[in-house]
Amino acid sequence: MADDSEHKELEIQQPLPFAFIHGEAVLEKPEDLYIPPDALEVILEAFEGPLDLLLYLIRKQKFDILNLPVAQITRQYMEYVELMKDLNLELAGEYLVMAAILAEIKSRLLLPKRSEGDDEEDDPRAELIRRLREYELVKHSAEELDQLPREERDVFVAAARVDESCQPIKVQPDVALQELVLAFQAAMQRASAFEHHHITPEVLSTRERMSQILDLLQGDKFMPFGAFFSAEEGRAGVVVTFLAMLELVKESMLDLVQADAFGDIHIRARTV
Amino acid sequence: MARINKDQLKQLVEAAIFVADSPLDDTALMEGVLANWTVSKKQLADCLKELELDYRPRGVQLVKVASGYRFQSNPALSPFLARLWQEQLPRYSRAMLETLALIAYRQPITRGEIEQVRGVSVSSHIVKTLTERGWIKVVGHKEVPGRPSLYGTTKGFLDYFSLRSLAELPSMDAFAQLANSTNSVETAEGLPPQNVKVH
Amino acid sequence: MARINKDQLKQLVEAAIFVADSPLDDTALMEGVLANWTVSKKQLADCLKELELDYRPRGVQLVKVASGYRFQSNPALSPFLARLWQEQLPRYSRAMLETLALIAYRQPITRGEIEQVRGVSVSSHIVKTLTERGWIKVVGHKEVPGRPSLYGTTKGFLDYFSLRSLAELPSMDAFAQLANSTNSVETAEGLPPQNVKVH
Repeated sequence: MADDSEHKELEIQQPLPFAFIHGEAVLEKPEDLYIPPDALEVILEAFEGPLDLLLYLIRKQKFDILNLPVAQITRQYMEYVELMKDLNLELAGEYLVMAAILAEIKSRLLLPKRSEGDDEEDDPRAELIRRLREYELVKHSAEELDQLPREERDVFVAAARVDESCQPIKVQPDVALQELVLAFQAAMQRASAFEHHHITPEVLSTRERMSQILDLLQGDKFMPFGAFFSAEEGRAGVVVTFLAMLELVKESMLDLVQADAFGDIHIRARTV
Repeated sequence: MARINKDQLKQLVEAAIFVADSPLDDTALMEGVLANWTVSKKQLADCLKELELDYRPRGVQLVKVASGYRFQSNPALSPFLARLWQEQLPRYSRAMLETLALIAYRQPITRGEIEQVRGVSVSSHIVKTLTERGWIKVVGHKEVPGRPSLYGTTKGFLDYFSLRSLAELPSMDAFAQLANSTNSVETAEGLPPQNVKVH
Repeated sequence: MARINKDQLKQLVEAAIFVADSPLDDTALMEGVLANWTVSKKQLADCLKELELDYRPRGVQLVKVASGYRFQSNPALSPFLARLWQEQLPRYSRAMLETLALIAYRQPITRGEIEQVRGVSVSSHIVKTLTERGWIKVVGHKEVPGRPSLYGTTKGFLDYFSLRSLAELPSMDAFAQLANSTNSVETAEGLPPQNVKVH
């Protein structure tokens, strides 16, 4: 019965063949210390290190981890290590370090206790037991992590394509008014024409009006002079519009036509 | 081969089309995810028809394209979904800012006139970018050989800079002050001069 | 801001989650596709709940993972869906899983600390692979000689395993208990370095 339950436990932890020897699956780790020599390397590789090997030996012998029989475990462990050495396997340093730790614990247990009491702090096994328990938890957690549903194996992310009418939004860069002003200043200075371009607010509004007038005069159609003036703008507006028109005429961009004396004046953009 | 019921078939076909990297056609479905089941062409066609109907009122829809079936978003949602791929465009170059400034201060102005002041040619890209942003537009043509376009700023330009009219653009008098405070302005805006790239 | 009716909201949220390149959380939805609409947190939560219910009997399902909502295939269908990909599933070695588990449960943790617990050295290959998969990242440096990197897990790790937070990891309680009962970190560090530094 004991064998059976142990068998089950091993199978749950290791559902896959433990190792292949001469093409045959070995379904569990070796029953006792006897290991077929050609399997040793494979078996050694199946352990994640000395703690894993120790855990295996402890579980195998059904020892209570909290009451670790260091002498027996050390003997078994050392026999494995000796076997590895005999076979000239490249033995990871970690296994030798663990052997040294076990030997030290064993020798300290042989020394007479300095005082009475069962103080765990004085038990040379305490640190090893703590490490074994911690490693066992890590090992268990890694197995649980492996069982979690995961992408690529258990779940696949569902996605739809965005319709092709969807164009990515482009966020335009911000421009500060100062940047604009400084850019103008820089351009004018570079042109060495700074002193020839006295830009005043009046001229600017005239220039703005020039653009507006041209914009209204699309094509070569004539528009009545009066259409460019509105009472709401007041006297200043009238002056700006008039100055803009004069400027446009001066720059040969505008034709002013008066058919009769005192007749309506018509305006159009000049064409060649 | 095992039988599969209608609901299971629908689930499997639906999931397959959703998770596949590219559209799946009848053959891909039959020989792929349905390979272990007995499914007739008619059953598959009915299943796809039902899925198409199921998704018609939803945000994504089953469509058939050249290489098979795929789910894609309802076209009506495109303007909103666009926000998922928002892209920050790089800051404007010095050439761009100077061109804009010259158009603002010296409008109506031709490209040739801007080039005269700047001493270098103005790339079509700059004019295009500023036009697309809705800041400048062609307001007329200068009656000289070639009838070059005359550029001016738009109402959108004034709105962006919170100006009621161009008259509110800082005047030359203000330049001197600005020039004095240039360093502090640049620092405050986190704009070391090398950030203003010349293309 | 404009109002959006319930059906439109559902369509938009559904489509956005389907077409987005990565999971979307409440904030991403609110500040992204829903930015132009007046939508309360409650309305969004109700909408997501309804979508979750709508899809429950379907082939794909709405799930919440660490970085937000996404649609994913019903796990029952995976054996069939796996046929869509020719490549072998990535397999993870025990060494990699144990390293990942330690980083997940005991973060932030240095490579040296992982080696102390596992009793063997951690290969650079493992750290590199886990980093490249986007599952772990350097979250800081421990203020001890050599300033070793401290590793933690990412949202991408939680997403991959369909977890919303680290608290959903199995055995989280067992780790907390062990840490409390033994002050494990301090004791482990008290070990002479030669215990684990033999390569």
